[in-house]
Amino acid sequence: MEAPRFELTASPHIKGPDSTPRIMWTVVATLVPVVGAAVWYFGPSALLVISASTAGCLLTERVFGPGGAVRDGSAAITGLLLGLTLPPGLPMWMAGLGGVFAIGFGKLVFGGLGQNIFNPALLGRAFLQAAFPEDLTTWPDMSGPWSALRGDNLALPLMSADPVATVTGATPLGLMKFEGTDTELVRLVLGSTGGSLGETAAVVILLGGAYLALKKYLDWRIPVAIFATVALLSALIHLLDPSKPGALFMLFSGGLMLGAVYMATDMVTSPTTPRGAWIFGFGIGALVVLIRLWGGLPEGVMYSILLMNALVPFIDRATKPRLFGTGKEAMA
Amino acid sequence: MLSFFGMTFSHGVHPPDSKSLTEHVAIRRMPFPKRLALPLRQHAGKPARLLVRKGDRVQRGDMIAEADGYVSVPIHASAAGTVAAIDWWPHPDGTMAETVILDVEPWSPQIPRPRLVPDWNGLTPAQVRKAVQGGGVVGLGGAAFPTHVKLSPPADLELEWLLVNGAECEPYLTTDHRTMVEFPERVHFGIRIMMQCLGVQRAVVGVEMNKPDAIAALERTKPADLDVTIQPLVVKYPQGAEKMLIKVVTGREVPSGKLPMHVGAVVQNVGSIATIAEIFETGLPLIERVVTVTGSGVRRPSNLIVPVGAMLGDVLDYCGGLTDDAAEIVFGGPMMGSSQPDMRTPLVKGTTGVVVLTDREVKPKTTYPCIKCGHCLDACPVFLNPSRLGLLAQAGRYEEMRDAYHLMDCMLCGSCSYVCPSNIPLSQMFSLSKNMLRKQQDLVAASAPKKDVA
Amino acid sequence: MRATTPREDLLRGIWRENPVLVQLLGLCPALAVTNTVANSLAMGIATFFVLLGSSVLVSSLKRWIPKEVRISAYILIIATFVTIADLVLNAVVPDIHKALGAFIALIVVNCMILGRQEAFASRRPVGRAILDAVGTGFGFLIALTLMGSFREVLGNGTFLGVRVLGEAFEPWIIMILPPGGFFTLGVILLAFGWWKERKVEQVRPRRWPHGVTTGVGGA
Amino acid sequence: MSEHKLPMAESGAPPPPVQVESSSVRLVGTLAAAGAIAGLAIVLVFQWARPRIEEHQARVLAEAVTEVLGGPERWQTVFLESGSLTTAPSADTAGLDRVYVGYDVNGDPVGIALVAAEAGFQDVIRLIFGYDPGSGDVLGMKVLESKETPGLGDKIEKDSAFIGEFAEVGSPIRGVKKGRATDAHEEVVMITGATISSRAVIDIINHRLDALRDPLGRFWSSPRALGAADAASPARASGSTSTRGGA
Repeated sequence: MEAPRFELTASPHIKGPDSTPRIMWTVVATLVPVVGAAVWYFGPSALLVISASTAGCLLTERVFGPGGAVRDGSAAITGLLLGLTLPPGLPMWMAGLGGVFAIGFGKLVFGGLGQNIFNPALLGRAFLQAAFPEDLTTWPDMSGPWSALRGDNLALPLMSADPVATVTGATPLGLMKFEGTDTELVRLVLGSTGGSLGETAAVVILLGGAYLALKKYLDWRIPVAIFATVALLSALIHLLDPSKPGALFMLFSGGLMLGAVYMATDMVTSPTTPRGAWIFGFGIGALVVLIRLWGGLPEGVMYSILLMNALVPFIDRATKPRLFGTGKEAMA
Repeated sequence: MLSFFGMTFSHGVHPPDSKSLTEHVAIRRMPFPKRLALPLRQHAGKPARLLVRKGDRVQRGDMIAEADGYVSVPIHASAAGTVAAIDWWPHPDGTMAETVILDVEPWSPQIPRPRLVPDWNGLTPAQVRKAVQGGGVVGLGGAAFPTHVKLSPPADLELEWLLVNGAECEPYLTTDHRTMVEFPERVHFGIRIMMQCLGVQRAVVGVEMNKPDAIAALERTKPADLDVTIQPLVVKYPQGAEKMLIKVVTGREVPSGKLPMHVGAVVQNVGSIATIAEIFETGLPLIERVVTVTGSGVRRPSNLIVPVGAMLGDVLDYCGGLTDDAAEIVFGGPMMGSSQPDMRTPLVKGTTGVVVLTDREVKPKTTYPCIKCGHCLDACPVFLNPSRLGLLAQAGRYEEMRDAYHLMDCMLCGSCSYVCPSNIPLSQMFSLSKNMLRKQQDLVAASAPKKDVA
Repeated sequence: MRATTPREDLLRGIWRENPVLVQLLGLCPALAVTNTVANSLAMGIATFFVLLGSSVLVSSLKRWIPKEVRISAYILIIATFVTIADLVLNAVVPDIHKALGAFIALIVVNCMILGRQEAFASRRPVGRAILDAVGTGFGFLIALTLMGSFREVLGNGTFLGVRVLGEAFEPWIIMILPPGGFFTLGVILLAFGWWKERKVEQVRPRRWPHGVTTGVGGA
Repeated sequence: MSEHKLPMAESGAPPPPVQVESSSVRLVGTLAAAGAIAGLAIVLVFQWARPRIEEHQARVLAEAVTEVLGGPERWQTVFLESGSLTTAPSADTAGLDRVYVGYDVNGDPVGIALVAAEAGFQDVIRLIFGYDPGSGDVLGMKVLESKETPGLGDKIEKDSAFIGEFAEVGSPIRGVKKGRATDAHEEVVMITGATISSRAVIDIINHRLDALRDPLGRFWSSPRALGAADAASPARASGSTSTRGGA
């Protein structure tokens, strides 16, 4: 017989259209408008910070990751998402360091793509928050010319940001928590408020999320569960105690949109089962409300998601799907 | 999950059906090739026991190997000729198997010996079963399970339904489709025999809605005196899996580890039904079958009546040969079929089709780590967690797969592998894991003290 | 027990069997109190003192300590030294004592110390026990100081309170927080592992279970 | 160090190299003896260490009081007993709340130092502050203990600008954000990014003053006499020894 001319593979011999890089790069594509919105609101600073975090992620993946892993697009997502959680005035070297940490400690030490327990972008953000608490909670003022830097983005590596360069403003959640003042809902929805780069573009994020949900690249149950939980809980609390903010404020302020649509739905770190997704989303929503209203911090999306990430293996185990031919549907 | 337009089950996948290549191509009879290879194992169960020796002359339709036990069927010569050899020969399952090589008599009219055509109406169920077994009939949907076994329900089970599987959910294949379009009366005749044999009052033919001409043909020829329903089904893979079909038609789930009989249903493939009808029409056993030879790697895609045992090379030659970019040859559908590297491999009773894929269509080779996207959970028709199972298989934790994640309920339909964005060979890993467990079990059984076998 | 030379007894604990970096013993203080070099030194010295004292005592009393109560006796001896160290630190360097907090008292349960008593001091002559205690204690001190330096320099920009990275250096606060301890230890262990691994460089391709065919060139 | 005192050598014959079984009396005896010796050793060290430890604590308090009262000539512990402040409490002062009154060279009281503690962002913040009941001004503030976030919340004890805000500020203190300050006397500019910790410090002081305003006022209306009477008492030394333990 001649040398094997034909492929010899196991069934099935055809393959669906989805591939992991395709999913990842689609997510990246839907993030582009969000980045655009960040640049629109915050000016060139946004671009600097997001580029730095993305560069940090890609570089780390390239150097320490498995060969060719950069091409699967997951590091790019991590970089963009990390950048979007950062304040606009952050020095670029910090954003880059966050990226290095996110990929190095958030992903590669677990064994690379698919093995990590926590969302790498949020882990990077948590690291930065703990390492440079002041810079991470310095919100630039939103007034001033568009083209001006919002802070000392260009601080030399390892050097402090020049505090004079930053005119501080406040975030809606900070105002609510520490000053007791509300922010107009219109401004929240449109995003013309202070905050992290990706916190302010609610509409763009929702559109991107809707597209991904349609393509089944994210589990719609998770954001829906989060939004529903946050809305219902805060509406209830608002009824009992009108000094607490209402549902809409809670939904549109802070990082909830970005977190619910892009972070909580990270496939690797969210449950695979439908019931698990509901539980996961509910847990995040409840934690967000608890932390925002009674915790010491103004914002709790990051910690809520990270906490629930840790529970995912248990949720998955507890919500095994009903086997076909068992339970009440089966007739013996 | 009921669809607006038809009935279906939950989960499953939607591969492109690719049937347009052959769905309107009428069935033709392929001329006899020079040689045939008839493996003794063409059915699930025990291989047939050889009856001929090298040099024997046989007529078309003569039994050359007899059923060896209950779950076994005889093999018949599909052409008149001489036994050239009895040798190890490439088998479609990828192994070498004991095979009768038949040199077909040139210029022979290929007329079978005259035989008695049984009058189906006067036969008891047991006699029908005997005739079916004697005709070497197996499930023609691919599994090749001896049909007479399915016709023998234990006495304590009440059967309600005869389900005729015309879903043909595998992409590319159109054998059942063309059979239904061209021989609807034969299908109905087979249904009549089966209903009487099984003693059931209702028969349902499930046909996917991408075969409107088949549905129309069956409706047109439906006998008035029988309760036969032609049920259109949503186009979805694996609609034609027994358990799925039963769920769709009866609303019942076959309990895990049980047989369709336990919910009162018997499922037969349309092709098997037509073959049975043929036995009672002509008396000829199963010596030829309809095969779809298709795929963009074949020059002339066709639906053929092929003598059982025809070799791949001959069949492809008859269809105009391969294109230059042909890359993979699959026996059966692309979802569950098996790749064939060898042109000598014979088409056997269970071979539903020959699909030739081109370079462009061959699945990608790069695998990525599992990203736990859950697409496989959404695809699995029996609600397993393939993602988790895959990780366990990689770790070699077979017992855990079986005990905690129901590996044994996996029917290897390939839906999980099809959707996996990371190209992880899930279905293959499960098949191997099942084999590992089976081997372990055999080892345990072998080491256990032998019981007295009477 | 394999016979060892005095030189081995002394050097073993410092590098090859470093209690923290190799045996992963005494991690609790190594993670908790190494946020500054001063704290690390104080902790290291206190532990050194306790280990040395206990080893000497255990080794010289080994003939009189009944086997049934030997662990209780070791603990008693260790606890005595720990209490003394606690009081002395409180009297001499009250600020550091405050920073170390309960971790001084927790030296008692440092398995490294108890381990040396059970595994070495109780079976060897006093001289050898001293060598072993000095080596192990010094190894512990080195490991702690290494972590402390790393954390203080990055987390505060200073070394022993002296600014080393310039005025404008932005401290990485996380390094002096508890998580920083984990990172530091992780990075050091990683470096250790990598350094060892480098000698036995192996290519271990990712494998499917036996028999699964996939194409080559996969990620 | 104390091995020669262990009695086992005397009580039993030199033990055989292989101990077959020890009597329980011997086991208990061994442990008891060892315990006694250990205890003795600890007591000895404790005797040596105690005065040093106490001296250190007293020095810390003295420094703190001096700092928040702007360097008084001497100061005195005053106890809060049944709702009023007194220099001569009943015998047991252990459980009593106490404040520290500072005097200038002339024996005139300059202010009262109060220790207060409440929850901050991470854990309890304990601080001491000086107060002048006459003007109602806070004179100064020093954090004694806090576990606030390093680099952020811990600026309440390190940021000299913030600490300086508490010198001569009216009470109750009002915290304002940077850039929003008016020139009001009772305003303290909070630390950017550490709003919670800054506010905690202000609240701790305000709450403490709220709780003690009456007794402080009553005490202040007649302190001169006390101060005069106290002038004879030994100055700093007496103050320091009587303040052992703090509040």
